[in-house]
Amino acid sequence: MNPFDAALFPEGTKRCSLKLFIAWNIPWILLLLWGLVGAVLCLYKGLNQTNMTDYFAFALWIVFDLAVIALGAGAFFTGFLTYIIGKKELKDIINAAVLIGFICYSGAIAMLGIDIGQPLRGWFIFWHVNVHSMLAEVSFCITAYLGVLAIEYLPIILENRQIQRIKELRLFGNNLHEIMAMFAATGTFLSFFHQGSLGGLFGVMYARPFAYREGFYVWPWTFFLFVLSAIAAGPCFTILCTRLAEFITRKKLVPDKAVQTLAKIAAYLTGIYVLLKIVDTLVWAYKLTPKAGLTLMDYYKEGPYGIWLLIAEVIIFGIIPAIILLIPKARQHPGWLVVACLMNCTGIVLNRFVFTVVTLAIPVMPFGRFVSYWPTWQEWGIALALVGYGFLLFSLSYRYLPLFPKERELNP
Amino acid sequence: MQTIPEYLRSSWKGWVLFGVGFVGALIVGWVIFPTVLYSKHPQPINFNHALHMDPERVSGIEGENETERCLYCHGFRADGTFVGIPKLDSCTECHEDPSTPLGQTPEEKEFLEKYVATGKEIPWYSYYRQPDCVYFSHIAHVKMGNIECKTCHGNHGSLKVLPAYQQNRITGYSRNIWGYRISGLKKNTWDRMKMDDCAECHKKMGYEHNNTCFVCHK
Amino acid sequence: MGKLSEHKGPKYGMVIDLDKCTGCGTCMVACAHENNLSVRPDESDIQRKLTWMRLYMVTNGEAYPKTEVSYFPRPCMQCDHHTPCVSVCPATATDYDINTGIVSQIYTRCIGCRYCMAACPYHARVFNWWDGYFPKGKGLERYLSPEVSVRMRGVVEKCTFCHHRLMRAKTKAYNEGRRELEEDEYITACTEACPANAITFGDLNNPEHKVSKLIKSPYAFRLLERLGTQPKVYYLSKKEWVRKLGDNYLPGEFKPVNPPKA
Amino acid sequence: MEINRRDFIKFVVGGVAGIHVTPLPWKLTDDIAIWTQNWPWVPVPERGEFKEAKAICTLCAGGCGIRLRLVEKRGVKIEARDEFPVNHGGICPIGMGGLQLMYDKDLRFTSPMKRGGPRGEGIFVDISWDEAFSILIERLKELREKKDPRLLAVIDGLPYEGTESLMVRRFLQAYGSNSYFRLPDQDLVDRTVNWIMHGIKGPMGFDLENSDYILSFGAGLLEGWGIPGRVLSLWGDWRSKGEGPKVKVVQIESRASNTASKADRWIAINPGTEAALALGIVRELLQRGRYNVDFVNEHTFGFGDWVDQEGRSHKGFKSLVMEAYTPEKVASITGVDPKEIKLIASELESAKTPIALWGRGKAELPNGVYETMAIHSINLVLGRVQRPGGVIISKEVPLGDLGPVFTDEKAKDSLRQDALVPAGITGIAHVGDLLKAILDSKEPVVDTLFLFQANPWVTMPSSILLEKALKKVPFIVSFSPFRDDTSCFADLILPDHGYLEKFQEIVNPKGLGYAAYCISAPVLPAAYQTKPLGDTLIQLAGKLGDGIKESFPFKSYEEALRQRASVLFSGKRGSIKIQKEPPWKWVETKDSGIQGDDKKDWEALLKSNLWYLPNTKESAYIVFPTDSKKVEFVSLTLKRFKDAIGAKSDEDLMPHYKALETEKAGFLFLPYEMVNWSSGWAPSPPYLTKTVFDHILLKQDLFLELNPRTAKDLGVKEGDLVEVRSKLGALKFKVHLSEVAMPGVIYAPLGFGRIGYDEFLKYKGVNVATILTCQKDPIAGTPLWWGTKVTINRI
Repeated sequence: MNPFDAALFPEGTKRCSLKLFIAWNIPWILLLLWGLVGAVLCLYKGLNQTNMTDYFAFALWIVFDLAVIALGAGAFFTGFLTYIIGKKELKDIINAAVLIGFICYSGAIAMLGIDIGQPLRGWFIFWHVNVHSMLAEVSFCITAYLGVLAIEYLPIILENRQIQRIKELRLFGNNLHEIMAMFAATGTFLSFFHQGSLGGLFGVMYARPFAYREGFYVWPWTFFLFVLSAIAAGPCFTILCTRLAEFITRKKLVPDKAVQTLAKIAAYLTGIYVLLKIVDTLVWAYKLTPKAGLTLMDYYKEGPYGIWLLIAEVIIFGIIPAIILLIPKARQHPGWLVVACLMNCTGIVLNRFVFTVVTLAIPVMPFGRFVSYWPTWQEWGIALALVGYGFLLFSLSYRYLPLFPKERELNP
Repeated sequence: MQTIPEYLRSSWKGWVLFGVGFVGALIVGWVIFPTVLYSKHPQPINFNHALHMDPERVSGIEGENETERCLYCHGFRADGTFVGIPKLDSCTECHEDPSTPLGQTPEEKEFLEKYVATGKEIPWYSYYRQPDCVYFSHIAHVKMGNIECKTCHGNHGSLKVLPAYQQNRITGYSRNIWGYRISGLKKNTWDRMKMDDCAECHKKMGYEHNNTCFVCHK
Repeated sequence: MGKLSEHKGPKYGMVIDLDKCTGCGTCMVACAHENNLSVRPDESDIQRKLTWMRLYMVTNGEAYPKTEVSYFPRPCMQCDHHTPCVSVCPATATDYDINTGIVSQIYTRCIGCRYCMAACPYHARVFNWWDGYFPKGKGLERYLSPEVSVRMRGVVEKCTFCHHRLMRAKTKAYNEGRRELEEDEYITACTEACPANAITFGDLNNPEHKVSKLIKSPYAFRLLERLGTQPKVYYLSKKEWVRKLGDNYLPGEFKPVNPPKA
Repeated sequence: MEINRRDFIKFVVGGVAGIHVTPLPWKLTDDIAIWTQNWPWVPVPERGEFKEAKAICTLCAGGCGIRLRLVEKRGVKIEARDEFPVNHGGICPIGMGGLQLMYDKDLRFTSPMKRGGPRGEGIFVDISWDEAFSILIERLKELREKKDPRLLAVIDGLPYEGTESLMVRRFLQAYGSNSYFRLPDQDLVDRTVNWIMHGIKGPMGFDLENSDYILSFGAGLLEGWGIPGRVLSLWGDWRSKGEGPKVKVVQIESRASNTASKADRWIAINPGTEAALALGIVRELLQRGRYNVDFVNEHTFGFGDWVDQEGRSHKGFKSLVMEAYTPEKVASITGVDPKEIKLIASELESAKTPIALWGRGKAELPNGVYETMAIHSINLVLGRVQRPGGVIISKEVPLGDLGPVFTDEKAKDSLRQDALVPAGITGIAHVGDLLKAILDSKEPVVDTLFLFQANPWVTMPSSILLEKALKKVPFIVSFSPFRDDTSCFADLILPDHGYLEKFQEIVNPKGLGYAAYCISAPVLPAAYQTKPLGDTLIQLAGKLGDGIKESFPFKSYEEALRQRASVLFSGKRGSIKIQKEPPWKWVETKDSGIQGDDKKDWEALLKSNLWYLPNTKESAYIVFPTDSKKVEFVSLTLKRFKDAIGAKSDEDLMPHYKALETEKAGFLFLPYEMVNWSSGWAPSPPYLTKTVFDHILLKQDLFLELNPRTAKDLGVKEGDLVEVRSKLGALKFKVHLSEVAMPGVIYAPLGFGRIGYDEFLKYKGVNVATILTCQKDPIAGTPLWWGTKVTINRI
């Protein structure tokens, strides 16, 4: 017999029982609650609830922000490919991509809201903006882009079977579909810039030799590397998510063609990225670093952060996944594809971690000394709440919305 | 085939209700909100600026022009700092002299009994008190810049009766900072005392370099 | 802004003689008092210690009995060129004051994103992790100076070269009908407090001022000069090992003033 | 007409649309942001008129001149006074933070109090002044009538020559007690040496302003020695490039302290062997014949061998030194290379105005008398006494006394008897003697104990005994303005005003090179229900009646001060006006500023806050009031007391080095002091916690400083928790490895581990003084504390 909420399911799809569904979501709800408690404490008592310090002004949260925003890049990039380039096969995965993007961005912004010391003044960034600040650029773009994502996500919601009953909303939804290309374009533009300025964020800190990079016009090279790495890893993350969904639902949800198209593009982009990253690293190590009176190894002489970080980031989680993806045989093999995507994403996360935490951890003054940092449970809670939120929203959307247009024909 | 969607040709009733909501909101926002936002406090006693500023009726408060007469009580200390609302003793300075009649009106009586007699300072409410983060140098504007008091304080000097002090319940600011028009719009230079008003004037007078933060913030 | 860039004003700077500095910490106390710094029951943690002037202890690394100790008092460097912190602040809460060369910090504008702290290699900026520590009835608020506003939690603060003292001096000058200030009319609290007179303060644009003369010394140097931040705080020391600690050097890069005779 | 869901939605949509064209949402957003800028719980400093007041700082016996910046009546900042000769613009971190000590309620006794909890917990309940007085009067009357007045004992930490201290002693005498105890400090040792070598009962001074070569035997010039404000600012002058004659500083110390590092040269020496090195240097000078022959011949006794009345010939200082302090021997004792000794000798020769200094650290824990004599003998052989840049031995301030003390019959009777705790030959007993007596004797030696600015808990070695002893004292009264550690054991508190709230006075600031008297009137209104100590004593005397009342005929403390000052004025010597010519210029002051009108002069004095009498060439050589009328290398004064001090040989009458007997096993444990941390009676202002490095104090852990080589032998690493045990007790530390420490010796700072005061100081680290073992100086009776051996165990 049908679950009690069957009336809400997308046309002709099967879903598990409501009980099971709720049971599945309990852990995510718990994560959310944990985060909620942390958030309330931080907002009420202030950031002394965290273990951030004057030395670690940016910490766990910023790493998470950067990571999810990078991984969320799948949304705009897939949008771009679908609507602008016109890769029709991607229509079958675009909904999922958009949803993932929406989750990542809304989560990131929520977290930023807690991260700043004076949330109620947050809007000063917009009202009293300093146009030279990369962070201002980031804030503008991600807020605007979140709006875009919301608009892109809305029609999917409106496609819910019950909502479709309401004529106005149905027609409204359809009209939105008509103009989606325009939003895709806007989204692409916005994303390009904030992905970049996230990199710029660190590249411009010219008094922090570890992060500082020269650049093109106002944009340091990290600007472009971040864009590139994001559009390389974004699709991989989208693939991972859909694969995970398929694994959990024990259904085929996305046609291989769509996945392979993404994988192929990701492959080339990752390849290019890794190449440029290597070039960048060499310039940095042999030009910028000596100029600051340092040697590459000076960066890695203190604390737990050794040269292995660089090796792990560039070689293990850079070159290797690039190669795997570039070999057609390999990326067509479901197992290898997942491994490669996983490594690719890990590489990006590692990259964002290095730029955020290691940059700050390395003392610049000759008599400065390394200090260590470990997040409090409040920080962990707020960060992990993002994961819980993601799973929850994805599960709900999958259950009640036609997230995967091809689901029906793939599972007759 | 597509016709104009039905929800666009909606019934008159819908539009009326829409209008009701719209107008209701306007009333709330423009009329009710401002009255709720500010609390009113009458000054402890009345002070007649008009009287004291009138050389015909009050001798002793010298000054060529209005500004100079203002400065007679609201003047500068030796270190150049601004006195603000004068202390009790600067009132008694003149009023101890029997030839300056005081004590006829009930208010003057109260003043004598409640404050002069006990030596207790009058707990005035300051209409023009800027928040603690603001540094304002009166001497730089009045003495060096030759700006008249009324440029910022309007006709305060010609008031017979001190108006009730209105305080923003959220920020604790005097209403004079935001100005009495809730819209924040202003006609005269003294209608508003927000940062932008200072900056605007600096710019107009060719002191744009004085719009760097530290000139007015501490 | 065209007009502004032409605006010629003083550029206030500081010279600290490290050979005179005894590491006594009076400058830190004077600074804290002058600028209404909050002090918490435990401030032993250097990472959250609220101080604008920070004293760094350094040693020459030699084994006993060749050991030598010295100190680096470190206010805000008031970087001059494309100030690292100013350019990154998203909300314009900190700016470079063209009238004085002082880098301002406006607590009521700051949103507490801490980007400026990440950008500053000197750790000159500190964050208010807590609201100021002024428990009811304890009396700690009774010595607060009205010349500096007290900070709320969640905002960044830093040394301002006691900018309010400049305003104090100007106000006095105005009262005497002057616009120009004498050299000693405006000095920072640490300068005034230093019992050994190790700190000199003045206008670097004015060749008559002591600071402009002192920075010409071959023993003068700045912290992390080669990063290009152009600090307006200079240090003096005749000790090579102390000067060498002022910046990062690759082997052989550091040039002693009087090279050891072979 | 019925309204369905859809219509309602339209209504809401209209409302939402409408509200956005009103100021409401926008103004609210703005106002909420503004609210965060003016949070009601963030204090807004009161505005008002800025004023300035001049005063002196008496947080130590320095008497630095300070300027207080006020907003109306509120003190907001302390600055040093450049024109004030004592500190010429210098000030120490403690003085700089003084205002916090005035206003921090939990640091102060805010009203009279009585104990409200177990002894030592520092729990007190407020009472009225009347109640406080009546409790005390009742007790004192009963003690005087029914028991022995001598059972009233006083521990006096007030500056020795100050009016308050005089009043305390006068009160005790009039009451009929001779149980007067002081806290041992360098000043007492200096006075002893001044007495037994120069025959002068008074403090010694050092004319550093004129010295061009400073040979410091462990004096912590940058750790708070003497008047910190003065010494620190002098240090700046000495280091000024170019201007004036170059002053050279040589520091002799076992640890690379700030002074050692910042000095021109640091000589590492085995701790406690300074006397040997000093005499080694003397020998070198004698050998070269490069000493002040005229001075030694004309003005000293016992330099060469001598013959006493009985005709027995005795060994003199010279032969003692020549035999016993050969470079090799000295080197083996001190660990200092003979070459160094020669170098110092030649530097001393070439210097115009050299001086040898003593008094380890802040000189709160004193040197031995023989040790001080030995170091001073360098000054003597160079004739550096009463000379520009040398040691000043006579700094008499011609203040009047407080008039006769009326000892009634009761008092006379009890004063005829010996003191319950006998004093040494100096006639001054120390708190250590008292504690020992309390712990050892079966008979009660004290019934009621008064504490005046005394905090032996931190200023006295072996203070672990303090707790036990104080708990045996039936009744303790503290007159301290601060909740200091020792006052935590008190039963009754009669709180003094804070220093800026009362008349302050320093007679002869610590180690100043000329006679001076600093005094200032109150500059702050009393913040709490306290009373100036002087007035408290006057009222107490008044209520006790009898001779005690008659001994205090003053209406107020101020009157007592004026009475003393009037004599100063009538003397017409010195100056109550700060002259252009600084006091250390060795010229007579032209215009004393004294008009001969007590009232006017008093006001003038309170305006300048200073009376001073410059040294002059005339005062350079004086006849010394010793038995020999000369400076005595062989102290005939000591000879008179030779049984009392157990002197057996001639050596015991002369400067000489004697090693402390210590256990063979274990590490030598030495405390060090910091200029930015109070290790005395006054608390460290909260702001000072910002200046303490995290390798000294981290959270509640104090760090033990030891050399990496020592650590290797011990097998401990940076940050390890260790237990340090002396025969008195054990303390826990964290380990900090540093090349600053001498191998084989371990160091820790004094002044931590407070049990009094408030959360800024309480229970931070441990109190090193508690476990320092000490022996008694045979002459002054002061503790010899630098021989503490300890064992270290990791935990």
